[in-house]
Amino acid sequence: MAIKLFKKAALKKWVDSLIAGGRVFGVQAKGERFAFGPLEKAADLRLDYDVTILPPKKYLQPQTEDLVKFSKGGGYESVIDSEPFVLLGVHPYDMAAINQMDAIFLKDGEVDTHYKARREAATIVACDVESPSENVFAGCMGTAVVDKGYDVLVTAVDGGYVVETASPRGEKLLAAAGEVPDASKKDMKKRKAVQEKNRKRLRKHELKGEPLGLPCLLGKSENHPVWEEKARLCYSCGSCNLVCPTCYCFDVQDDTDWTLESGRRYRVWDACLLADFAAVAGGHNFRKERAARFRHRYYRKGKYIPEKIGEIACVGCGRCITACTAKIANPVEVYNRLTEGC
Amino acid sequence: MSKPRLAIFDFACCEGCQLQIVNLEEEILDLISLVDPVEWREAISDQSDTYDIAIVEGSITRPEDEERVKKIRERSKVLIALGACAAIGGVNKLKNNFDMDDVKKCVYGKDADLPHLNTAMTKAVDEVVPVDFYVHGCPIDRDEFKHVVKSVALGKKPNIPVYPVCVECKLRENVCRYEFNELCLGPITRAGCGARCPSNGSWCFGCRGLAPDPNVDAAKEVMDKYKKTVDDLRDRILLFNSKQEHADV
Amino acid sequence: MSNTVDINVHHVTRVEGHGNIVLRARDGKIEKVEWQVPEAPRFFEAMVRGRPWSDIQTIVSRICGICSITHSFAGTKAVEDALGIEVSKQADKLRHMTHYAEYMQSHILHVGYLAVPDLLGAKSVVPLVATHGDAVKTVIRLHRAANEWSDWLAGRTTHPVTIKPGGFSRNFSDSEVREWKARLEKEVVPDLKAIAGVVLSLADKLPAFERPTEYMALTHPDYYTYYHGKITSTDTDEEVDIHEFERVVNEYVSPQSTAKWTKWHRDSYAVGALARFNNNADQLLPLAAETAGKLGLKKGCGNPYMNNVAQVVECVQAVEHALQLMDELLTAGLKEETLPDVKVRAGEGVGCVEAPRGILFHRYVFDKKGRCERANICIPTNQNHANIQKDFEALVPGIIDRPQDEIRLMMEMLVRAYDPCISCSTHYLDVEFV
Amino acid sequence: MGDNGKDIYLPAAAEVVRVEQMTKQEKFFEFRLASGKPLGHMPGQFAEVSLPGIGEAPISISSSPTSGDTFEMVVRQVGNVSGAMHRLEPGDEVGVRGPFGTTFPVDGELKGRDLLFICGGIGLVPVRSAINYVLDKRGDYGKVTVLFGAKTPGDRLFVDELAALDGREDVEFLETVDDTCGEKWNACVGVITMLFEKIEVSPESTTSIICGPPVMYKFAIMGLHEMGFTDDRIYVSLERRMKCGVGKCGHCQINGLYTCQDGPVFRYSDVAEVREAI
Ligand SMILES: Cc1cc2nc3c(=O)[nH]c(=O)nc-3n(C[C@H](O)[C@H](O)[C@@H](O)COP(=O)(O)OP(=O)(O)OC[C@H]3O[C@@H](n4cnc5c(N)ncnc54)[C@H](O)[C@@H]3O)c2cc1C
Ligand code: SF4
Ligand code: SF4
Ligand code: SF4
Repeated sequence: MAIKLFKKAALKKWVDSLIAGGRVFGVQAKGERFAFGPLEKAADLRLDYDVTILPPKKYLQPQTEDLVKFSKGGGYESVIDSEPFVLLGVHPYDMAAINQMDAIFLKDGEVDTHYKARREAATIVACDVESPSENVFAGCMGTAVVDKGYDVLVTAVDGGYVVETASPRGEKLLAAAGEVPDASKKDMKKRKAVQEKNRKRLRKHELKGEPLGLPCLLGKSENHPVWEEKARLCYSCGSCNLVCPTCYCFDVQDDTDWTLESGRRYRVWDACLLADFAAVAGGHNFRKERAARFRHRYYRKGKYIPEKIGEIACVGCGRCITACTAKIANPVEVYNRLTEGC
Repeated sequence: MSKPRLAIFDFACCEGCQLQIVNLEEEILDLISLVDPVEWREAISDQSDTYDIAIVEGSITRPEDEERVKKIRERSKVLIALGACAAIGGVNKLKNNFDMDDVKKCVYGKDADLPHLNTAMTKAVDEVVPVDFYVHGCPIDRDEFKHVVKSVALGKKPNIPVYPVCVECKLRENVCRYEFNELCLGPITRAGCGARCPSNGSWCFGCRGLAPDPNVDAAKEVMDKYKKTVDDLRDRILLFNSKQEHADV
Repeated sequence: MSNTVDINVHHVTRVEGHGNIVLRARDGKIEKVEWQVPEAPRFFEAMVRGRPWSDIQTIVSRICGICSITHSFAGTKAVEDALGIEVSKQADKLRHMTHYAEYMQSHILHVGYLAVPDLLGAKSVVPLVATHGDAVKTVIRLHRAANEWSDWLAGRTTHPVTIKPGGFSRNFSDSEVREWKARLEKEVVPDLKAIAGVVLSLADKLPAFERPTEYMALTHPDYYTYYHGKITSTDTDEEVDIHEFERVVNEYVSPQSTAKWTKWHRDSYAVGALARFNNNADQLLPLAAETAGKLGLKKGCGNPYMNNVAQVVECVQAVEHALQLMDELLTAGLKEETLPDVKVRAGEGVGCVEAPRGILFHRYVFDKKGRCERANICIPTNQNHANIQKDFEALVPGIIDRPQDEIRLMMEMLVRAYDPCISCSTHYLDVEFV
Repeated sequence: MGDNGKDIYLPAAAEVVRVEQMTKQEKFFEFRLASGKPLGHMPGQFAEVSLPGIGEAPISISSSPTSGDTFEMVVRQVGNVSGAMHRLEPGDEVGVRGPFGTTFPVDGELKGRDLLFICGGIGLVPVRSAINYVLDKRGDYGKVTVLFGAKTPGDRLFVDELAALDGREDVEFLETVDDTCGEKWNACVGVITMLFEKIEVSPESTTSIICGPPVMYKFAIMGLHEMGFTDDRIYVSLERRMKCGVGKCGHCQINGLYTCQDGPVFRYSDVAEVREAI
């Protein structure tokens, strides 16, 4: 696979040609913050962003996504979106999260056809972090740098961007750039240095102990006072879930047109912190207490999903820390409390 | 199956919620294809009428209106409270923070005692009669209204969020208003509006009412973190949620 | 003459909330003719007391569902006046544009869903779907455009969220403005012309009733205003500063009404589209002036039924001016603006704007913490009540010989011509659902 | 499992063959897939039943796979889907996804063992599939004991089948109601655990299967422990909120376990220590 060195202007030209060629979503400024959105011109792309408000998973499992449609006499029909698109500027921790989504939706049990279609329609251009966000701790979670899942990896280095293709799809994407010089040994060294530096500096919070120790730690912490202490201030607003790149729970609803006979069944992001997430008929709620829901989230990240797919389901993006208005959702704080004991 | 008979009534309000029904534009014809509107304003004199669905807009602010809404309840199978005034009393409840005589004097001065200017404590509809379904908001959200009407016609319980506005705010990928040093009621307000205000650069002032079991105690403690006071919080809650359960901060 | 009439319209349909018409005549002698307003009073002036300046817009917007943008502006301008808050030129232009969205929405609702069916002898817009399908579609398209226009700038169709003391809570981009400009030019202007054509074809059906009337409106040296300016009337050359509005409205409580009544130079005065037109017609932009000419609307008109025609003219004016403002904004390029820091202080302020149905005044007094101590709100519909009564008194003797149903219809049409804050009570709703 | 290109959220059409009112709240349904094929389930499994515009709900399959090409369900009217199902008539169509979930190991370790079925109320519905399966292959199992508890006599499901069970020589059948509500009632009155004293089972050779309302499990299991049952000789069938039925939506999680995939049938020893399970 090719490794090239793009000058700023060449990168811009390449991105503009991608935009001319199809659907491109890229990171752009949203006030003082950043968000992935449809990219209209390369000048709007901000590869120097710190973190996006929502993770790029919204293009693989959108906030609301039609699953099937139904009509009178026509029964049910699948709705599959497989229109190709390019996702520009996915940070390593988000890429790691997408890799986990792949494990859940494509490898664990039955394949989710809807996720699969979008995933296969996606060409992912990852990029190494230029500006660490205020709450990132990917360095602690082993996700400051990523080595798989993407089609192209872009790293800003002194003097340009090292651009590496990692799949035939990535090769094809790069072909649109025309003639670009190969990266030199020196450029490669610079890239390595950026990645090494990122492993060290994406640590705005310091996790005590190894991430892989979490399942065991959690195994003995069910009755730890931290759950009650923190959850006392929990709004049950689900913000921590909704901004999380590894959260994927959903609700399913039906909607009809005015005939009441035709319509769609869609899924919408759900959040296990919300009060009725585990409520069933007869009024019973299996996680009625705020603390139970709060605890569930950390167990899911640190124990339940790891037991399923072998990876800690927290990639250290720090979004939940920022999103939590009550300022209680910092996973590092919670896990460190457990490490310290009661 | 014959079409359900629909009647719409208004009480003290700005009628902005009914206007949202007009604002369905062409879809009004669809609405009529689903339900059979038999009464829109109270002008119809036939008091023996019964309705399958009664939609009530506005707060109850006078004793005679209490009687009227009771009659409506008796004559309807399903009663829907339309909009904040009907559902929670809305902005009209601000009045309840004052003495009624003082309220009248303030507006009408020496004429305050004229009988037709009489007023009483504002009540939401469910403080007078039982309500089956609510369309929240000031004004209502057209899509939610459609959903409720269709659900009732389908014989299913509408899916009205019980979670707070923050959920939809996150789905819209807004920057949280607290990051702008604003006091937003999103964390304790019932969602369903698509986080309309934060999405337009403003704080949520709670027009959809408090979410069920809102963590108001947390809100009080959290104010500190944003250099706001419990008084500020109370002020904002009072605006649309005066005299609601959980609103006594 | 021996006609005995007993009309008691309890809660006239197709008008705002609750209004009653009472007419009793024995042998052609009128015993009682009354316009009554028994609307449940809502006491906004009492409710805003103690609220911080930043809540005023949110509260007073709820006075009226159909002119919530106007109330928001009157309230916000009063707050700005009291606390000395500046609004940028850009925001001022955007506010005008926002205001025009409401004008369109309100006037189209009134003209399209109410007046046109009346003039066609149809009970509502529904039968017109079959007979005048294109016109109905045009009305709906205009109404939708107006609502979406308001959604865009105000954050929703009713009860704006973006309007804040000092400007807007969000920024708008060149491309948004460009998009809307194109839509107004391509879709809205042609539709308005089509509606003007429909109204023209029906104009001779309007009753030919004239009564010399004082018309009050806001006026501005530079443009046909709905937003800035001073108070004037057709009875005077004086231009009164808005801070002295109490001097011209002279409110009083009528035993017929829960709403307060008003008078200036005469026993009553009228506000609204026709009032604005009669005061400011010379300032109409070309297309609006042309429309007025075509529709036979001339300055000095004293026929209240012509208010509908003036509304059509004003829609054209609103869109024309919006287009002008959009050009100006695009030429300068839209800038990112943040709301100014407000230095809270004690103060008193007045806000005055033209609502679709007439001039509107808000006055507030704030204490040093910026909390409202006192408020006075004078809404246009109230200012028209006395005039409706006077119109009745002039109209009825001339028609008292006619059949009761016809008298009743003409009285109802007169009330509706004033568009008394009609929101949900138009023909469209009413008859469609009977 | 794996990828067969099939949309896991796409329901297949099934026709309502028979509807019967069972109790005030519960109706019985017999369905046949439009494809004519059997559903292919085993006792204990469930399917997601769909009604367009209303939604989907997980419902246990109550019939034994040995009973032909149709399948049976019993639905309690509690909400949207169940409410709309109660309005169904023969010939109407529903959507079905499944079967999903684990099964009572009737073809596995239950073979050759004595069986003790403990069913509370609507808990009889999934267990009925296993009971009928066992009775159809009666020779493969040892002693069969069925305990059934209902709130009142009027809440009893499958009244005829219960009578048939009662009449069988090769099944010990006992039942109770919490309250007779003034109705004629000759059997026991009291909670289901009262029946434990009246039966003779040997804990070593017996496996117990429990299904009932959430409160029942704790007491039934306590009773079984007193009788000498070990946790690995107890099977429970659990219910949770469920949106997809295929282990994606996250709703049915009981700590790390997914009710839809790891359950609904669990060996009790696998969930005894799981905080949120019972
Ligand atoms: C594996 C399994 C097997 C099952 N087998 C059967 C069976 O054989 N027969 C049977 O009748 N049922 C069975 N159920 C239960 C059935 O699935 C539920 O009762 C339910 O899903 C019915 O759906 P519904 O649409 O009718 O109810 P819904 O409309 O979803 O509501 C059901 C009840 O739950 C309440 N509810 C819904 N949402 C919430 C919320 N957000 N917060 C609080 N309360 C809420 C409602 O108020 C209502 O009372 C089974 C469940 C599982 C998991
Ligand atoms: S974001 Fe914070 S307050 Fe909201 S649910 Fe999560 S932990 Fe609770
Ligand atoms: S802006 Fe308000 S609604 Fe949105 S996340 Fe912040 S607190 Fe919640
Ligand atoms: S954000 Fe809050 S105030 Fe705004 S519409 Fe929604 S509930 Fe109402």
